[in-house]
Amino acid sequence: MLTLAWLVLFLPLAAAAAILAGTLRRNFLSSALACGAMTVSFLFSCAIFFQLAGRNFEAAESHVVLVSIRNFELEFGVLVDRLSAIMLLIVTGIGGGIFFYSTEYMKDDPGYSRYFAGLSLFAFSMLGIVLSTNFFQIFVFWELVGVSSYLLIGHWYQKNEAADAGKKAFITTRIGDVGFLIGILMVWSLAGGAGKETLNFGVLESLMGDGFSGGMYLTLACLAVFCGVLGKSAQFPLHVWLPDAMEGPTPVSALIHAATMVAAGVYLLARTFFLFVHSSQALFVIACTGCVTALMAALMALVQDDIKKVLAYSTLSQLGYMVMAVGLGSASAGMYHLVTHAFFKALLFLGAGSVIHAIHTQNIWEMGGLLRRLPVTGWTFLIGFLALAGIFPLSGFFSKDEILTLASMRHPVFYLAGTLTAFLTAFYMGRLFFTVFTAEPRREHHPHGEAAVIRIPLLLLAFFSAASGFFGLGHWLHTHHDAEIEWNFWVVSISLIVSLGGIAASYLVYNLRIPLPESLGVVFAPARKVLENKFYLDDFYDALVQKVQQNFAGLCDLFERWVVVEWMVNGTARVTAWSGDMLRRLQTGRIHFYALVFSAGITALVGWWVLAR
Amino acid sequence: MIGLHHYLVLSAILFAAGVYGILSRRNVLLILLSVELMLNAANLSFIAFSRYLGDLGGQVFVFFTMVVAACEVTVGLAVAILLYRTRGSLDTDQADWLKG
Amino acid sequence: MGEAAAFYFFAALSLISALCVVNAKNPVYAVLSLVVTMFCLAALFVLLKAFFVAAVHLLVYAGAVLVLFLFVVMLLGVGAEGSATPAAGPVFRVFGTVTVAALLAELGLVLWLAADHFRSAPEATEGTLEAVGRLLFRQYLLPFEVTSVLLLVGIIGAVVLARREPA
Amino acid sequence: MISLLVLFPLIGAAAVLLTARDNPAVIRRVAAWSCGASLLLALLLVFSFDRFAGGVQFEMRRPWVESLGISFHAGLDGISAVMILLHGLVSFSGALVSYSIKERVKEYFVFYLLLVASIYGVFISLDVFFLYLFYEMAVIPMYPLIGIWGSKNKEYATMKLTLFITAGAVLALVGIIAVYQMAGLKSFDLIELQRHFAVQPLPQRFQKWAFPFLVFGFGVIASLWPTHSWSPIGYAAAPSAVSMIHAGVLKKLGPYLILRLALGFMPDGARIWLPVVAALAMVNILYAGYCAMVQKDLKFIIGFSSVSHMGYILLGLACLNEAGLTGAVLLMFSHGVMAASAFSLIGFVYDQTHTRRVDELGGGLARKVPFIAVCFIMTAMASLGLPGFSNFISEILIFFGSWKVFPLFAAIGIFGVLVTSIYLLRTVKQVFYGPQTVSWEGLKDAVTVRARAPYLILIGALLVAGFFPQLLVGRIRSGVEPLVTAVRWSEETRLSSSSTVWKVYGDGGR
Repeated sequence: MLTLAWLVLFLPLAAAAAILAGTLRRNFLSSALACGAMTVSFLFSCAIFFQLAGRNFEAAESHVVLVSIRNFELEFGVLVDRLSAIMLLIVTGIGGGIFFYSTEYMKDDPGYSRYFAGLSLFAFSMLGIVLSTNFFQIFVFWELVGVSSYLLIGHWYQKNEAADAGKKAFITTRIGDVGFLIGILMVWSLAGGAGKETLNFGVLESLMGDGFSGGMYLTLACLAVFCGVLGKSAQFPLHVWLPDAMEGPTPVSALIHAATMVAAGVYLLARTFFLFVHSSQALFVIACTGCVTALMAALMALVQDDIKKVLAYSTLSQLGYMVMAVGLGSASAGMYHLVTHAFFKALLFLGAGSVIHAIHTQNIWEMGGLLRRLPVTGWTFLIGFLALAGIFPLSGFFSKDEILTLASMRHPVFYLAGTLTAFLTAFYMGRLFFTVFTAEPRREHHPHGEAAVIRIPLLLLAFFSAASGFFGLGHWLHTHHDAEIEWNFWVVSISLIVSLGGIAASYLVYNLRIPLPESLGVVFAPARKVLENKFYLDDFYDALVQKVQQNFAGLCDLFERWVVVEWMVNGTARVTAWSGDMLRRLQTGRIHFYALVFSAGITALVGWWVLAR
Repeated sequence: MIGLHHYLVLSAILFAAGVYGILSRRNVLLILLSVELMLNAANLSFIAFSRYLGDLGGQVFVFFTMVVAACEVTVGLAVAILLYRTRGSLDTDQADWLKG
Repeated sequence: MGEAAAFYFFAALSLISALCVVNAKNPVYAVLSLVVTMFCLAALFVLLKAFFVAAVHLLVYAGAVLVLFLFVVMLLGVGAEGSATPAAGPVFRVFGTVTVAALLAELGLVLWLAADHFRSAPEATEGTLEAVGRLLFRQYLLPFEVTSVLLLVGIIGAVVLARREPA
Repeated sequence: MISLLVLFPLIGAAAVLLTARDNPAVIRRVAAWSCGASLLLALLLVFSFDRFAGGVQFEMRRPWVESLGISFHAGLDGISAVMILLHGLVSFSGALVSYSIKERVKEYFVFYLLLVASIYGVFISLDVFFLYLFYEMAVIPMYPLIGIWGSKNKEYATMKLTLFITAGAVLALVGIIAVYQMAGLKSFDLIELQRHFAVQPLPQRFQKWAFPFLVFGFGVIASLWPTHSWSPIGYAAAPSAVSMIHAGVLKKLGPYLILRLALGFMPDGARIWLPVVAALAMVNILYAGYCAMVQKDLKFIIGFSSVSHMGYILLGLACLNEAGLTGAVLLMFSHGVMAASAFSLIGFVYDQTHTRRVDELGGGLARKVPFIAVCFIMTAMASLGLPGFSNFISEILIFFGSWKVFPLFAAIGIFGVLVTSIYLLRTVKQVFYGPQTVSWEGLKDAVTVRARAPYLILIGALLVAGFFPQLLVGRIRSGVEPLVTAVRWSEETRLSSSSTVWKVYGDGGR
């Protein structure tokens, strides 16, 4: 089983290396390599899952020592347990689907092989995160998913926007990683204090068993680790990169920026939940962050015109849900939502991709009535939409209500924010769906049909989006660290009603196009402006970069030019030249002067010598 | 009997006279003459010590000094001629090519 | 007694002529005064029983070096020389005098301090040709030979320096 | 056998001297072969180095001036083994890159080979006298190499560089002679001296004043702030291969000699002074990083970047524990290879476009020169500490090492990685991405094996060392451990940490 896990991990890397080394010019071979590796990985993942099930889901790990220095070791290994097994299936399953989908979506792209190399590299990195046995390894892959995301977002590097978006994504997530690495170091110190300098999850968990108290230091460590999540899972205030990342090809958005990479933060939280449970303050901060992100992103999604941007903000919002769930004390609830969300958000993105592929525009106002032209896309998109809105009996209903129930048990503010977000979600998704698929088109389109490799992944994902709520995943993922969630009829019914209300409202406004009173637009104009400007966060960051960072850099440069070089270095040179110039005057060229100085010197020396005796 | 220090005092005075000559004259030839004077003052001490210490090595040294002095004079005079040729005078103050 | 008288005579004469050397206005006088000094020194060498050195001294200095000086003085023109070589400036004079005085004082002090060491009676060494020759050709053979190289270099140097450029 | 490392390039230099001037092809080939021979030998030595035995291996000794105790004593320990590998890789690639030199090819390669030989000499010498001799010998060819074959502002740059390095060397020489006298062994032999100091350490007061001579003297070569200003401009003016050798290897002589001489001889002094060095290293990291952010010239960017990275190396040295020192040595290797690769790539572009200015290059070059673009991006990724390249492992080790000693500095260092990624990614974007605004008709990608070899060798080395770090780490560790033992001994027996010059030890280690 562990051998299989190693293979699952390294097959995509081998594919990426093979593409880079040999088949850059042979498109078909490249995609075959990548898809083949992914398929085999998926099959192995299934095998792992069943073997693990046969062993009653007992965790197993193996690792090699990458670096060892005295009592300090950096390990690299694979860890297979419930959490990683389910994530393996998600990553290789959804990932595999998206790989196949890409063969059609990207078929005329000049960077076809490069694209598949990037996807394979991404798959490798993501699987690495999933299978990590320790903090060091997870950090390694954390960085690698960052770079593969950078490469894939910037796939169309000749577009300035794409290149900038890739850069922004990479740097923003790296800001979080600064904190993450510091957090890892702090955890390492904590472990040292608790008896063993290790970063291994299993060992750490046993070291920090019940009754462990790390005090303030632990809280800080947890928050620092959480910084990594902030970046990678695009939580407020580091969420700004995710909408921009939609510059990448749509399958990439589906795979990385919806289903897997952005969920890695939640996975990390679940994986290291044993740390967080010891610090209620850290959990509180996490819950607040998630809550703010969820609400804020849902609001921003209301005013987007780009089909992918709507989905991007929706992703942000759902990630906020997951993080909030973890912060409220149940990593399993967060993971549950992660799994269902992975299905339906990948579905939605691929659907969006199919639309874009068909009509070559991303602006929803240029679309309309596509349900008839693209039936498979349309109907599966509807399933994804309803699942996301949390309509019974689709998967989103179960996972979202688990989170809302949990919130209602904790604090009404979280619950209210969660419910409001649910309403907004239903509303903006309704707006998207109705505008694109059912409303009267504002422009005529002649979409070409849906290819089989596009249809099949959509159908599969639609099936799982619809059905994955019935597998009892929430219960299955539950560990003793997680808070118990008691099913609450009122919470469930209220959320259902709210969602249906949202859909209904959007139906009225966007499908039937009921004219709204003018005054409404006037009243909401300022709010709309704020939302369209993304709460001015991007402007704030731009100012931070342009004004603060660039000016500071300019200051350093000035200091270098004028103080270090001109003043210190050239100054020294000038002093040398000046003193040489002064000493030069001693060289009168007149032999008498020399003779006098010479004999006076001799006299003085002899005198000193005589008198010294 | 004349003591060693008589010779040494004489040698010292001659030497000082030579130094004075170098410092007070500007004519290259006279400076060279003063140098000769100093060299011979040193020679006198050598001989005196050689006599009073009973070591003939001192006299050998004087011999070498003379060789050196002879060389110095030939080269020095050649330089003086050269100086006169280029500057038209033997005045050392005129010869300040090496002024920094 | 005779020895003492001879010493004082020659010492006094050499001092006077030395002062003439450094003070003479005319270079010719200076050279001639130096000849006198050299003779006196040779005489003192004889008093010190350094016969060989005294002889060489006379030959080299009085016979060769100073004649050479005279040649050069004559060659470069004496008359112009006498007036065209004023003594150095007053500052140099003052400092020079002070330096020389200090030097002299120091030397005197050294001699005075070390006076005890000079009380020993003179040994009976005579700088005869044979004695010095033995030393030169045995113990100091190599340095002696090297001096010939030095002289050669001096000659060549003088020729090179004083040669008129063809152009 | 080990002295062959030095001899191959010297023989090469002699052969080049004997080759006719009008036959540059032969000259280039001779130079490349002799560097290649040294590289092969270095590889052989490194891989036959027994990392479990540790200590000094492949030793040889020829007495030279016995009255002063000078002998030609050569050998490799774990640290220098890795360093000769670095030098082998960089010098061979440098020789290949130098194929683009067109003027005075013969003189160029003679100087180049002399430079290569003397740097090998530094790394294999176990005699302080020869160490210093080779070290100064390396400076000499540098001067004409930059002054004659350099580009913009070369006279100023070469003067500045040579003077700075010489000044540092003189400062260090004072320290070396002081140690020599103080030891009273009448021996310059490194091993003997170290053995002696292990039994009878230098007095603390002596260490306290002599240590800064060595550490700041060699610190100049390591471009320790504020003596770094020779470095960016020097690299900018130098021809590619010289920038490669200089940024890649020569600069690493600073930390190498600090490790060898300063730490090896004076553990007490190290404990007293290294916190100061660590603080200056912080300035290096951040200050140079920010300076790099506003540079327009590619070589200046990489130049400041290398100043910034030297900060990490010095931080690692200052930790005085296994993780920190091992990380520092590994980073010396990794950054050396990475810097060489960056400079060679910039040189490639410059040779054809005659500009290195980011704004004049105009962007979009990835389409024009895909191979070079990929190499440059990989190099940038290595530089900003991406896992998979050995730079990452070394930086991680340094952070782990320094976290115990200077938690604040470690945090600043981690932040510095972010700064690095900002300016490097910005550079990549501005040069290689985006639409092409200047057409650069003459710009051709590297297609032949010979043209691609240097980049592939360097990046390949980084990847191999990054995937199998224990290959190098194990060797480095065997060299680092004796130093740490000496420091630990000093810690336990001689001086409580309260008497350090600068108390910065926090309780981050808990």
